Amino acid sequence: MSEQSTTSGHLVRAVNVSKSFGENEVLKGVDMTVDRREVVCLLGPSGSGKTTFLRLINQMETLTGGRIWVGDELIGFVERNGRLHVRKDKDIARQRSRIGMVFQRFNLFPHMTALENVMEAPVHVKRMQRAKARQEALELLEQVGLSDRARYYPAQLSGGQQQRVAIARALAMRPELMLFDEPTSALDPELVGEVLGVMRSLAKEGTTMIVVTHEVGFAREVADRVVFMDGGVVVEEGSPDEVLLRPREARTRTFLSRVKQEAELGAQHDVELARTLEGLER
Amino acid sequence: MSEQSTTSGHLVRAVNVSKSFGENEVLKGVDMTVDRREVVCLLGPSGSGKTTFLRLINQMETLTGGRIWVGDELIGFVERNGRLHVRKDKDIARQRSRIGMVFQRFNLFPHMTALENVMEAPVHVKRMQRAKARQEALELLEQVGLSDRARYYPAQLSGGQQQRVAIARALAMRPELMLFDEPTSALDPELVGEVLGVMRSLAKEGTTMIVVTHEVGFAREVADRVVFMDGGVVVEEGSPDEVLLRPREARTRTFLSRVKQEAELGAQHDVELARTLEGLER
Amino acid sequence: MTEKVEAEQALQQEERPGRIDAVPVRHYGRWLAVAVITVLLLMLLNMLIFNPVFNWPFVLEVMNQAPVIDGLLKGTLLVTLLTMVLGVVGGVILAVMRLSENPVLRSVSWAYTWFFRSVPRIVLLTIMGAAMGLIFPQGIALGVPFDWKLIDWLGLSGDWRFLTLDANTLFSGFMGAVLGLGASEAAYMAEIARAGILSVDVGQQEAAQAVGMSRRQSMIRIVLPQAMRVIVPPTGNETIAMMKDTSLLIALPLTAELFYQVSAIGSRTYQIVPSYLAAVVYYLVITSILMVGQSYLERRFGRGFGTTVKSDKAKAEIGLQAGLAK
Amino acid sequence: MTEKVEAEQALQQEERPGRIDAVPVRHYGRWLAVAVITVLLLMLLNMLIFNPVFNWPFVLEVMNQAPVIDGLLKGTLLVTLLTMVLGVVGGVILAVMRLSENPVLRSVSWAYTWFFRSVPRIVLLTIMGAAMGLIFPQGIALGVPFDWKLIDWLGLSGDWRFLTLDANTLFSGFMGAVLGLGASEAAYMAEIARAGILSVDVGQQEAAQAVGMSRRQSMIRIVLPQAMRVIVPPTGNETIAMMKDTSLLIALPLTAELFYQVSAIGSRTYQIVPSYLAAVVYYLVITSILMVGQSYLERRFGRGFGTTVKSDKAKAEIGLQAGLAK
Amino acid sequence: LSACGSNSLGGSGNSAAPSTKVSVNADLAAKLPAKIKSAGEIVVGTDATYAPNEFLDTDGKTVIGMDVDLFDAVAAKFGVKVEWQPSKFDPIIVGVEGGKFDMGVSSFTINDKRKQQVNMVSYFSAGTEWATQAGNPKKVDPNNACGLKVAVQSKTVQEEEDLPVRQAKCGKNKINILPFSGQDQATSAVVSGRADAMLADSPVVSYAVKQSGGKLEAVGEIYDAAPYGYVIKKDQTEFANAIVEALKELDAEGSYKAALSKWGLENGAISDFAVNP
Ligand SMILES: Nc1ncnc2c1ncn2[C@@H]1O[C@H](COP(=O)(O)OP(=O)(O)OP(=O)(O)O)[C@@H](O)[C@H]1O
Ligand SMILES: Nc1ncnc2c1ncn2[C@@H]1O[C@H](COP(=O)(O)OP(=O)(O)OP(=O)(O)O)[C@@H](O)[C@H]1O
Ligand SMILES: [Mg+2]
Ligand SMILES: [Mg+2]
Repeated sequence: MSEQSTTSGHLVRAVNVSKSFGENEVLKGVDMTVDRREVVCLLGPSGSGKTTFLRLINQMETLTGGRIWVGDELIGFVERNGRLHVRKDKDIARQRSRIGMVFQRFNLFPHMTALENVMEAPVHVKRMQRAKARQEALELLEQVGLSDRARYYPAQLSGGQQQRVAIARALAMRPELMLFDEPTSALDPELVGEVLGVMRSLAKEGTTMIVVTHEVGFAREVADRVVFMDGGVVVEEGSPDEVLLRPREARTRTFLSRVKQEAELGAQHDVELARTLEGLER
Repeated sequence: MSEQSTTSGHLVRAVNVSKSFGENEVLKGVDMTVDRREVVCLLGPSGSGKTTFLRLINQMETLTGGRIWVGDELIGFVERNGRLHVRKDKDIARQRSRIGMVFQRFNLFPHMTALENVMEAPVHVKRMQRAKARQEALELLEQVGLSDRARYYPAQLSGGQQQRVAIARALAMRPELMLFDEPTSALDPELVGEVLGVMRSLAKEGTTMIVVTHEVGFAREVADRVVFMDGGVVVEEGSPDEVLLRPREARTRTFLSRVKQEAELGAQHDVELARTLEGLER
Repeated sequence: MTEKVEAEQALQQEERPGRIDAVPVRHYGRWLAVAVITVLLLMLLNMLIFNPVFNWPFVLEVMNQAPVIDGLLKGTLLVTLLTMVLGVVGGVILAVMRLSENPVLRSVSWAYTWFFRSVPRIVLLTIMGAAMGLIFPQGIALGVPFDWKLIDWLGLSGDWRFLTLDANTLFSGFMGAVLGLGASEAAYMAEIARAGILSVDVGQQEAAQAVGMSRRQSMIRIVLPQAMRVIVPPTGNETIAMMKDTSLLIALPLTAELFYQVSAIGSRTYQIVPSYLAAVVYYLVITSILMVGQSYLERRFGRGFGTTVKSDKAKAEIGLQAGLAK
Repeated sequence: MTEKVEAEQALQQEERPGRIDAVPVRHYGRWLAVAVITVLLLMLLNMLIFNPVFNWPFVLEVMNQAPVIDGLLKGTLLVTLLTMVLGVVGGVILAVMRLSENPVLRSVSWAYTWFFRSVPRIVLLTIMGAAMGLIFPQGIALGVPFDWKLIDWLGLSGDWRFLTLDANTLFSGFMGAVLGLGASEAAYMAEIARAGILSVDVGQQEAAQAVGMSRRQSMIRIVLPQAMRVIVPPTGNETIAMMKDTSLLIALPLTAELFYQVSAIGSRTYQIVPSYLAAVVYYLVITSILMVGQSYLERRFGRGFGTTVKSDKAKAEIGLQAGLAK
Repeated sequence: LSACGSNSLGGSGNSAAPSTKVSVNADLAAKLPAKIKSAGEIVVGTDATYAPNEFLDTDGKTVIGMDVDLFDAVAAKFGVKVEWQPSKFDPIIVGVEGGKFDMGVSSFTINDKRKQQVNMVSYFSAGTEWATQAGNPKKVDPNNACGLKVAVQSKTVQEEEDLPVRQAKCGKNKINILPFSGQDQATSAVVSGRADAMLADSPVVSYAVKQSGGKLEAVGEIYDAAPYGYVIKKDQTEFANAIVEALKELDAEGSYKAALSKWGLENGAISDFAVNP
């Protein structure tokens, strides 16, 4: 149990992670590892603790039990003389800056342009030169396909564009690890594709990512590993095809067939409408 | 052009109706008749003036040109000595009480329960006895399938339930004519059905209705006549099958194929999701 | 087998880290602040109790004097009540005028509000007390306007006024207090009432008219009850502010008023600190009661608007983390 | 053929009703109201111009007196500026204390706010002017707290104070004015600053910290700029209110102040109506300027929040229909 | 800061140097309380809204008036300057006790209650005088004021002692007393007819009558002539006695009378200066 315990080569190693809010135990001993350049998709019903797990990694919440290492550092605590000490705020900020996080509700800074959003952390956290930060920010905006929107305020951008700026903002700190918490669930269906596209190319470039998502298609195509959580524990994990198509656990199967059913139901209304007009003469 | 000009048997007769907002001419001479017990569906692209036309019938806006009769009365004006005089507020209120209107955003009174919403107008406009009004209101709530929600406030009801209360509220004044302005377009897909169901049974009972809607399926099934508007004029009208499947005008065809295309696109995402999980073992 | 499994489990349990019991970060700066504040509080307490100038028994005696209690009830509480009634009624009328399509009504309402919101209340009350009789030496008359001109033109004599109010009676004492503060309050309430009416969704008005309600009916039964949600909380604040502003009546002057009465005792007994303290204690008590009343009213008027009262706690916690960095 | 079509069209055109040119409903009540108001306005104007008591030349003369202008600049405007600076700084500190997780800081902030919001400013200023020297007869000393007790215990003599401020100097005149009104304003600003900080979405704070900002940084660069949108408009109102409340300094008294100076002229010349009028005119002018400034600030701070300034016109029109029924 | 604006609105008897040069008396100077001695000035609390005794000059800062001229001369005898600090009227006596002011000079009429609180040195005799609108339209008789509306400055002897005695005799038909915070407001109330009459110290009334430009007139005699007194701390009796000496010397030199006549108040001159008479 030394601090230097990820010599194993894992980028993220979570051991017996538990978290309670008052009486409510939300995570009940989660173990998980993520290798460098690996893409892990987290799946699970609402309330299963997926968001909480990501927030623990990024220290938006404090651990109740267990340990999380990112790289070679224990997250949130330092061990001195055999006791854990809470890290100082400065140290926590430094650890966070090594991890990029993208939220469901993009949380762009509304009083800054897209460019300023992306430059903010490099300039004020890394103390990078403005000119250099601007250069890099423009490159990142180019990468997410928004070089022509640099001077727009968030309110002037569509949801999909905002989410892509948020991704660029997280990438600007050159994080070792990217966390995505349902990055497309607040988007209109026609905007989902553009955000998933950006994430797909990030994955191709070898970015280490943990992605909470309900986009089963994306998970099947991009993920190296799929982890299914329920009730605060990891129920099963494995390759996408294993977990999504041949789940071993009953809970996984129930969840996936409900997802499937909902999609089918949603499709039905539109299909019917289209069918009504099927006879429409061209 | 006498006031008594709907001896023709039409319940609604609109002749050369035009409406401008300042410079912007929104309706450019619309003619339309609706017989008693007839259901007319109004279709058309956004901005074509459908809402404005309904609002003119119910005097939420004032006519710029033309005439509208409902029953045997000229709407909004009285003719005296060969000149039109604007009706007094009291008179306008009386005319409105003969017409029921259901809005896109239900506009229930949030400080009253469902029951109070329905009782409000009979008690305070018709001066009906409270006991009798309550009796009738409960019957109407029963009719829209909400007798168990009488004591709920709007905020405690789902969108579909709110819209059904709004229909009951409009019916409570025993109107000769019901106007619906996209009554389902603010609803989640799974709630659309319950509202359309209520409207379907109203139509069966012989209520005269003008319905603005994009629910092509509903129009095809329920409407006696479909009217397609664009750019402030009636482009074409006829039986549902005529207009929806064999449109004569190019504008109608363009509009309908766009509706169809959008539905197909919407269906696609869900279908894909379902297909991803197609191999899911049961 | 079972033994082996158990052993393995035990081993694993040992290896698996359990509950976290970490040494927290010491916030020395924060505790220093607490220490300083505690000492200051102790000093304040020490002063309040042991400084003979405060003379608490005398404070209680002052609070118990008949004219002081009378001043509190009449000059402070009753005046507050009456001015707020006047203010709310006047404010709603002004708001309706302000929203009228008639430009004359609109500008008059604007000018009234502008004037009364621009002039300090103490100046207003001083002028009312001292100058109204000078401005209206013949009193304020109800009758035919410009009658003297008309009578002159017509070659008649006499006047056409059926009721003359003495400006000095009208604008002094209790009447003057209520009129002056009420007129001023109406200007403030007008803005509040206007905001309240405008806050109600247009669709509500339309829905009410669609079922056949008249404009007046829909205003009274649909719009105003909903506007109340927006109007009541600031009206509560206005009431508290007005209660405090009754102390300005010393400029009118209204003698049957709390602050005037304690000042009188102070100047008579030369015990000014405990005398003023008596007023301070009363103001603290009444404001506290009014604040409780207001929070009750706020809750009452949220009826039917769902769970608008979101937990501020999560927000507050973030704010606190942010605020007290280091 | 063509002829026939044209004829038919002509016929149809005649039968088809065209533009509506209807006789509007007469709103007799509304016009009566306008008439009454117009007459009242004429009477007011008549009085303002022809009533000799107003003596406008004298008003202008009073407005042009050096001590009056001096009082306006120093006692009214400068005091307003300084108290608002003190109030905003104090208010933000109090707000941060109030949102702290430390119960001592939280309750001190609450108690401070409660006290200063409960006591009328005129009472506060009167007490400051009259009683502070009595409460702190030895002045206010900076040094080791409870030094006299400690020295006594230790058997020493002398004192451990390195700076003693005379309470009479500290709490009277210009200094007293700024301290008193500033301390009071801080209590009001605290609520405003708190509401502003709480109004910023929690996600903003989290997003800032997620990219590695410290709590202080995210407060200063992310939360406060957004809180400004909520803080600035009421701060503008507070400034206007404070400008008017400088007239209360007559209770301290601060002689270099507008209202005190016009009163002095009134008491010297017995021309009190025009003297007070001079102050009223100044207050009207300054408030109007401040109001314009405020609306500019409000617009300035909407930056980056999209088109939040929705057209109130449609709403106002409905309101007006509703309000002026009949 | 105040370069603009004029100082044209006069009162009466604008500031002129003290009429006679006053010489310092070293014996008296020795009796100054230590605090004054070291400061070289006497801090005097005064309510500068009481023309002609004490009011602000046209510069809006300088306190002028009969009290000012006379006491400046007294201070000159001690070889110190006077720092005139405008205050509200009520807290002056308490302010002297509490050390906020060294002395109070603000037309304080000597009475028993005040004498219990502080030392008072008599220096002028003022009576109470009534005034009403010119021509006395309401037929005001000070001796029968029952039922009248009477304006008075609050916390003055007139409000606290004179009127209550009259009130007691009135029974049901009470005097309607209007206590204003300033004498100017009380005077205006009479000019405007808000009050039927006012009563105040005789110097004030005669100044008001003069300033009102014929709108006011005095009614009845000056009565209850009572001395004004300087307010000095109870434990500074030695200093009080020294002030009596100084007044006597000023009287002998003629500068006492000169100070009064400058304001037309020589009628109020006294010669029996004393501590707590
Ligand atoms: N700050 C908090 N205080 C108390 N309970 C919390 C808090 N945050 C989360 N929870 C609870 O923890 C549980 C897990 O929440 P979490 O947000 O991690 O679920 P999730 O898997 O992300 O669900 P979803 O798919 O709905 O986002 C829920 O029951 C939730 O109510
Ligand atoms: N009060 C108004 N003032 C000015 N223009 C208006 C007003 N109401 C509607 N319009 C304009 O009139 C045109 C027609 O609007 P209307 O709402 O009738 O269209 P619609 O057919 O109902 O469209 P949708 O399907 O989007 O509801 C639009 O261009 C709209 O901008
Ligand atoms: Mg979640
Ligand atoms: Mg529409």
